[in-house]
Amino acid sequence: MIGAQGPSYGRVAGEGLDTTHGAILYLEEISVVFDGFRALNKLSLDISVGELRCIIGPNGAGKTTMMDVITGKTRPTSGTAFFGQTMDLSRMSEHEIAHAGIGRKFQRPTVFEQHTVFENLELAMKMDKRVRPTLFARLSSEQRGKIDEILKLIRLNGSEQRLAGLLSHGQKQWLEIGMLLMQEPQLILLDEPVAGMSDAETARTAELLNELRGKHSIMVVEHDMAFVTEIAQQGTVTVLHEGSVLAQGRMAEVQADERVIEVYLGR
Amino acid sequence: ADTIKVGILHSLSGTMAISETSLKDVALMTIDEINAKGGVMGKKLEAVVVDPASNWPLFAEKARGLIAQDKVSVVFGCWTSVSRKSVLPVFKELNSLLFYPVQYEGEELEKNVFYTGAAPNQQAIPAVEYLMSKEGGGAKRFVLLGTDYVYPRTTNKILRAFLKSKGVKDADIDEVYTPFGHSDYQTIVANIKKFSAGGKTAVISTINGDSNVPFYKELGNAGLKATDVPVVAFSVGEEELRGVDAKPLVGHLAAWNYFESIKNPVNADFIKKWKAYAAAKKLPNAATVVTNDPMEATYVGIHMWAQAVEKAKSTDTDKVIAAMGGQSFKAPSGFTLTMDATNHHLHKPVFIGEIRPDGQFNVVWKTPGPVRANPWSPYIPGNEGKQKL
Amino acid sequence: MLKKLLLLACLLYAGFARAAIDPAVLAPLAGDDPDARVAAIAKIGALATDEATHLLTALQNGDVYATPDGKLYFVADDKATDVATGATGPMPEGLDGVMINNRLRGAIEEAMSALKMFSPDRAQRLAAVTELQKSATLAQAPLIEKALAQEKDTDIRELLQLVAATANLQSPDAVKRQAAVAALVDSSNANLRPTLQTMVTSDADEGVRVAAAHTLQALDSRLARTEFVGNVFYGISLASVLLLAALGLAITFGLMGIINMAHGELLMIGAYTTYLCQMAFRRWMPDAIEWYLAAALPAAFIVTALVGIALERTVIRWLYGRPLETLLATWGISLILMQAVRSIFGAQNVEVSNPAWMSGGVTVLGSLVLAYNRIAIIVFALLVVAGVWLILNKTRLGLFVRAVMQNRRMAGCVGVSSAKIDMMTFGLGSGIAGLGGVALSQLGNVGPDLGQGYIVDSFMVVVLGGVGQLAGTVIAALGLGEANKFLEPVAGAVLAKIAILIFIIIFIQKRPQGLFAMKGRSAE
Amino acid sequence: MNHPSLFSRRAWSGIAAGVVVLAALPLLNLFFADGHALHVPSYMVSLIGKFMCYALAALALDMVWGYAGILSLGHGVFFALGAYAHGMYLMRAIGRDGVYQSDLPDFMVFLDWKSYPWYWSGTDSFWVSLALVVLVPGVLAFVFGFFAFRSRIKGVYFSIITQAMTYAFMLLFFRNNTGFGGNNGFTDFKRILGYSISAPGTKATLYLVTLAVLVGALVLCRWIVKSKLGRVLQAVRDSESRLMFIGYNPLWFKLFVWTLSAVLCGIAGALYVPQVGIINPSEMSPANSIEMVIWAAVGGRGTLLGPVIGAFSVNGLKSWFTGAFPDLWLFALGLIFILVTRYLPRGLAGLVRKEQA
Amino acid sequence: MLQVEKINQYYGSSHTLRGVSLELEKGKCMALLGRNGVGKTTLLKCLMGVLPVSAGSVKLEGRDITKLAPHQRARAGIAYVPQGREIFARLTVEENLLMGLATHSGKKAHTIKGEVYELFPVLKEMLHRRGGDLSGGQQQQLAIARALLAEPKLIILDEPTEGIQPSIIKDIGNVIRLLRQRGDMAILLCEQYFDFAQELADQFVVLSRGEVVASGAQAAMNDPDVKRHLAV
Ligand SMILES: Nc1ncnc2c1ncn2[C@@H]1O[C@H](COP(=O)(O)OP(=O)(O)OP(=O)(O)O)[C@@H](O)[C@H]1O
Ligand SMILES: Nc1ncnc2c1ncn2[C@@H]1O[C@H](COP(=O)(O)OP(=O)(O)OP(=O)(O)O)[C@@H](O)[C@H]1O
Ligand SMILES: NC(N)=O
Ligand SMILES: [Mg+2]
Ligand SMILES: [Mg+2]
Repeated sequence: MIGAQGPSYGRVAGEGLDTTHGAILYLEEISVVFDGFRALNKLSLDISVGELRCIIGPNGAGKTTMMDVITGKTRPTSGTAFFGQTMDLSRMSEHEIAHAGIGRKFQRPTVFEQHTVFENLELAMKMDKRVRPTLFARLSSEQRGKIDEILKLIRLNGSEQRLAGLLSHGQKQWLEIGMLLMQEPQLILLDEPVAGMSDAETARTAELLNELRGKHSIMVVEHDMAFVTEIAQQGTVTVLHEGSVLAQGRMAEVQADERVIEVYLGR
Repeated sequence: ADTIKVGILHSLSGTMAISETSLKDVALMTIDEINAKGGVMGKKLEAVVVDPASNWPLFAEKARGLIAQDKVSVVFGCWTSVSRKSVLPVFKELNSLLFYPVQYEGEELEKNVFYTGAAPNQQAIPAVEYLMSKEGGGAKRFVLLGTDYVYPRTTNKILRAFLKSKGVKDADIDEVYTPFGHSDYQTIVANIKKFSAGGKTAVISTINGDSNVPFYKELGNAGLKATDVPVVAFSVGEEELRGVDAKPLVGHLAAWNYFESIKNPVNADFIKKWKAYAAAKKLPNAATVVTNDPMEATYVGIHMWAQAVEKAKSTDTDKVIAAMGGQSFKAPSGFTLTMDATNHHLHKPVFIGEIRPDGQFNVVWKTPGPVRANPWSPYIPGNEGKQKL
Repeated sequence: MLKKLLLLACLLYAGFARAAIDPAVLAPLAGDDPDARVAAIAKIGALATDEATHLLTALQNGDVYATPDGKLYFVADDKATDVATGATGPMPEGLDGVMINNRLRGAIEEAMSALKMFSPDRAQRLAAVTELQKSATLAQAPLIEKALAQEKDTDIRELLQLVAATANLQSPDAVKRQAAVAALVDSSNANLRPTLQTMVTSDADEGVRVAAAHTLQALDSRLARTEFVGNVFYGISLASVLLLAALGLAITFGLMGIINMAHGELLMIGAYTTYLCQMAFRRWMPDAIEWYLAAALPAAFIVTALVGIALERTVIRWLYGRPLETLLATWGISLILMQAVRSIFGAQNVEVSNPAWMSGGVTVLGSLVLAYNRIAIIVFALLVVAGVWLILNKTRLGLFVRAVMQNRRMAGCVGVSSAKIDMMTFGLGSGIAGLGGVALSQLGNVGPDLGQGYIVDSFMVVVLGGVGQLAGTVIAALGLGEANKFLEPVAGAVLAKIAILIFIIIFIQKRPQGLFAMKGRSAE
Repeated sequence: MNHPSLFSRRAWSGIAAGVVVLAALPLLNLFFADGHALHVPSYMVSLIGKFMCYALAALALDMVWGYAGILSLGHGVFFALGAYAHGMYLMRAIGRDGVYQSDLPDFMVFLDWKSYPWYWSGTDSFWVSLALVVLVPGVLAFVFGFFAFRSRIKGVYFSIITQAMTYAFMLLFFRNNTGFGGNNGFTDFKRILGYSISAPGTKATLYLVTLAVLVGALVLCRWIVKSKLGRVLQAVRDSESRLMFIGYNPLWFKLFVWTLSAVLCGIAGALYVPQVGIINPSEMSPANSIEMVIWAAVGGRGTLLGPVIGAFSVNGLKSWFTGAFPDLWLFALGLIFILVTRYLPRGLAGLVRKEQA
Repeated sequence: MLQVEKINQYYGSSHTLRGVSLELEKGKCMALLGRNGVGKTTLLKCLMGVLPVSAGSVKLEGRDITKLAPHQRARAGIAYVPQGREIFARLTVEENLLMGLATHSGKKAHTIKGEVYELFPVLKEMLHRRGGDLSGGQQQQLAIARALLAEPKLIILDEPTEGIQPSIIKDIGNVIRLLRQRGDMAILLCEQYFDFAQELADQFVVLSRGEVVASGAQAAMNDPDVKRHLAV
């Protein structure tokens, strides 16, 4: 699996990332405390290279907070977070983390509202993102082709000159997924990707994820059980509760777990 | 043309409007007065008023506009030294005339400028001499308190040299500056109080107009009376006191070349005209208008210029300059003032007044006659022999 | 009618009864010789009669006039009373005020305080003794002893003893000097320092030198403490001014997000309203002039609130959601308001005087004067802060205000009329600025530029505290006030100001969201 | 892609027309005598020369404010520092023609200084002073910006510290002892590179240089905002944190435009001094910096040409009003500001751009 | 209760709603369905008055409210749960709930009914936390609770289940059912979660490109014709 090249986008583990032990992300004993409230409580978790991991759990379990820790938005109160064997996420800034290969879709769609759909994708595109290269950047035809490809995938072709701020909620969700793909990250974090999508759209998203499976490492947070079942397949599903792992296992096992039913699924 | 244009370059807005607005009005009044008597060389004067808005580069622009566009023969204007410095190159380049009516720090002499305000030796030095005299309280220690800009800094430099020449030691001089618009004088007044414990102390204030009210209010708060620590100010006159409850200030001093309270027929006439003018033009607060030193200097300046033009029979700059030398005018101060041909400054009498509860001044000391200006202060090294143009 | 005549007769008689000062003593007063005039004052003071007191008071108040031939008259209500004879008649020709200057005024004060030491009125005696403390000389020692012998009041006695000791510092008798120095060990009169210092170094007597050194040390440490307390007080007082200037802005800018460049002009309007109230009182209720501020406060609040509401309705309401544009529009408003005031009231400052109860101060720790107007403003600032806090946090209006400012559209969807709330909030902020203006009018200039002097400081206070954080605004004002007042004695006002600005820049580096930064997700 | 050219054809023709007209003014002034129908008064030429400097400053400000969303309330300090840097040369070029006939400037003689302080060294060279014009504002901006942006100071917090900075500099320069002429600043210049500063030819040259710099700056800025970097800057303005999550470090992007803007502003100041004839600390007063913001806002922020138009119109109106209605002009100007915000939310430039929306 | 007649809406020049009409009775629940970007949210905003309509009318209990501002509509009895939650981020949870009572007065305006805590126990735990600090799902719960507190005649829900955990979705379903049964409220439910909508609705409307393309009673929701409009 390591080093496998996808046909169009994607790379599993790129340059500079040491994944010799098979895992791409390690969280160890992470705690996050807000004014005395423990949003994460000694959370330990790791994601293998190429894995698609589903995370579920009640509202307020700490799923988004966990993603905040991984992407550098929130500093853990204690514990360690490593990307590969060597990159200590708690010492890196947001853009360094992003540059190292972690991409994220936020729970609430966040796009550059004053930029067109095209520009949003262009900004996200993988390239040297320092000042000078940006100043002299010119789109190659290959890159342009890439953007067109993604535009089709997220079904916003035809809308590429619209301002992103004018898109509907669901369209923004898609645009954000498109931006994520443009970044070609090694690890993709998706926070409720199908919230606000119709059932048909949800199905398409599931399809897309299944296609990406194995080309990237992916972590998905969702409350839509049908969707989770669809993409989890035989993989691991982790249930968070009150800031730590409550249960972990195949989807069917987890769904049958009494505690999970109690706190999350309901009867 | 059948009129002679004169420019009036005083800030009507911005921070300096507080002081300069009334100079514009006095200038207009004086021009009306001259016109009523038939004008100059049979022509009426036409005032061109512009507002440089307390903005120094705008002063230069407006000066250029007045001279080059409006073709005025002379400009009456400026208050702060920096505004004067800003317009100087313009007057030199276009060879035109400026009459500057405000007391200033000296260290300047320009062919194109006539200075109708006081040089340091016509205001600051006599005031300090008075404070040191027995009658003035026999001050031994001095607080030189000013706003942080060139006029106070320069004046204080001259005063320090002067005090030293009189045997006052550095330890007995405290020099303190505040930023423009400073409004909290608690610490400074406390320090003055502390300093004054060391012997008879006087404060020499070159505080810029706006900060004076908070300063005097704080003095009153701290219970420092004029009999304890007299303050002599060079920028506080009748116009400034109009905005203050003067009762707590009674006995503090100011040195000028003119006070409204001076009693003589010329002054009575001047005051009467001004009050009438204010009422006729419905100036704001017309009922309480007062006259002050720079207003008198403006009045004198315009009249002298008119006389000089009559004498030169021309408004040509060089001819008027030549005619200005030795011009004299019976001024509201009660003296006949003469324009010095060699240094373009007026010979002026010096008065020291104590503040009265009604905001006017009691003259407590005056020079026997007009004093010649020393724009190049002898207390500044290197100025020897620089008294002429 | 008859009654009136009788009264007049009595008054006349009283006038006659006063006629007891030798014209020869009086004569120099009308003359030109300063030394002779000072001597005359001393002589009159030495008479120690009611007539002498009356004359000295009248001199001090400028009520004494002289004719060219050297006769003195009291003048009141177009009647002149001859000082020497007490005869009252019409005003003689050529009457002119007897000129007094500081030197003469000083002499009069000295003479009066000696007289007042024996006054039956405790307050007068206290004032006289306090005055004497500044400069008691050996010559006055007998007088002081006499007063001490008569004095019953313990407070005044204590003071008198200090005064006596001060006078005795100059005594030729070393024992007396040493006793005096020792007695002064509890004094906090800074004026003693030079004398003590000379004594420490050059007194002939060893014992006096030692005692003087001891007293000087005690005095210095007391003065240092006083200075410290003074700085703290000055800092609080400056803080209260900054706070009053900034509070309105904390609402219009902090809460509503309007970069209100016209805030300073609202302060100014508040101050001008105060001025108008004062004028109205002078004109129609001169007896109640002391209390004009009581009317000025509500009036200023209402006037500025109405101005604010008018601005909100006509200009600002079009700019919600475009905060940066508010800068441009309010700048325009500020130009217009300033010029309007200039056109109506003139470019010059107008006079606003402190009511008598706000002038002067209370002396603590011996020499520190806490001015009444400063104290009043500190208390007032506290009251205004408390009021604003209550409105914003404890009322439904406050809740709606905060809700509208955070999410105008959603507030509408739950049934709050944001237009109304916007109007009221801006009105409230403006009204508070008006109250600030009332306070500022008591400390400094009231002129068209008043606001310009405070606008920069106000923004600094609000931003430093953290936009939208009332508590932050208060702490920031306090911090800036104290920092300023502790730096100023060391660095001078100019460098202190520069240092404060640099401090602000550095502080914001540490706390990029101000003192009371919003934490957590809601901050984004 | 969709930005084929720097300016639209219409904009290009507008700019070209503007440049031709502006360039013609000093020539008409020089070649037609006073009284001739085509004569342009020198008053007008010097006025426009001054406005062009203001326009350059407004353009610089718009780069940071309009594009990167960084509102500076302290750009006056860069303008003034550029002006002072150039002014030092002009002061030294006075030589012994000052009132004290010393090699030192008058204010130094007056303060009893015997030689130039170290920070004046090299300023007798025109080229050193040019370097300083770029370096002094540039380095100050770089250092200030580096710390501020690294601490992630944004929005009004940033605006306020820029205001504090310019205010502090103003107070510092007011002091005589700082060595820059105190409140009076530098004035009464005599010559530049040996040419008399009041000679018509020198004035025309300065004017044309200013015009060239302004046009050059306009093209440079346009090129920058049209590049991908320009789009990153706008993303900084709209959602800085989002930008970090796709791998850009906003610090360097902000620092780049911030420093560039300061340098442009400094150059504007340097061109301003010899034309206006005075530089003093009041240029650093907070109100002056706010006025620059006003120019940009009136013209239309985020449009490049807008600030240029804004600087010309606001200052033009001010010049006209202060002469024509000295008592009432503030009402008129204030009203214009209000009306522009109310009815032209995108400034004067919005008038032109309306149909594009 | 609610009558919408031929409303049209434009964003600039793009015609987003084209003659949409619908009618909803008291005590009934209507599901509003449609793909992403067809104009559902736009329609709901028009009903709430957040967006103006260019033509057509909206009536509530026979009263024409087309020209009313949102706050007036709220006072007329409409409550709204917007897409994207729109919590007052810097108000506490409690204050957010009090905002739901903004249309009430007197004592009623200060009492938060205990029922909402039963439905959303987490809100009670977090009463003093700032709204903006809550997790996404918690905020959604808060938004629903806020609308319920207003005791409206018509409640408009824009994707209320978005981001909420399954067990609570069930609870929300129960509440809607309860409200429907009580019969004094009309419910307009825009929902992507088809099964959920189907379970609760009495009738439905499907939008496509701003037009009503299908509508009917609940039973008809499974028609392939309807499903076709929802498929990609
Ligand atoms: N800044 C903060 N201050 C206080 N509490 C916070 C803060 N940020 C998050 N929390 C709390 O931390 C907990 C975890 O929040 P988080 O957003 O990670 O939950 P989540 O698992 O993503 O939930 P959801 O499924 O609803 O999105 C929540 O209870 C939330 O209220
Ligand atoms: N402010 C706006 N300006 C212009 N067009 C807009 C604006 N808001 C939304 N649109 C467009 O209007 C259409 C309808 O948007 P709307 O938000 O109503 O869709 P929706 O049906 O609610 O979609 P979703 O299920 O994704 O929430 C979309 O194509 C959207 O891009
Ligand atoms: N010349 C003055 N007072 O600045
Ligand atoms: Mg979440
Ligand atoms: Mg929607």
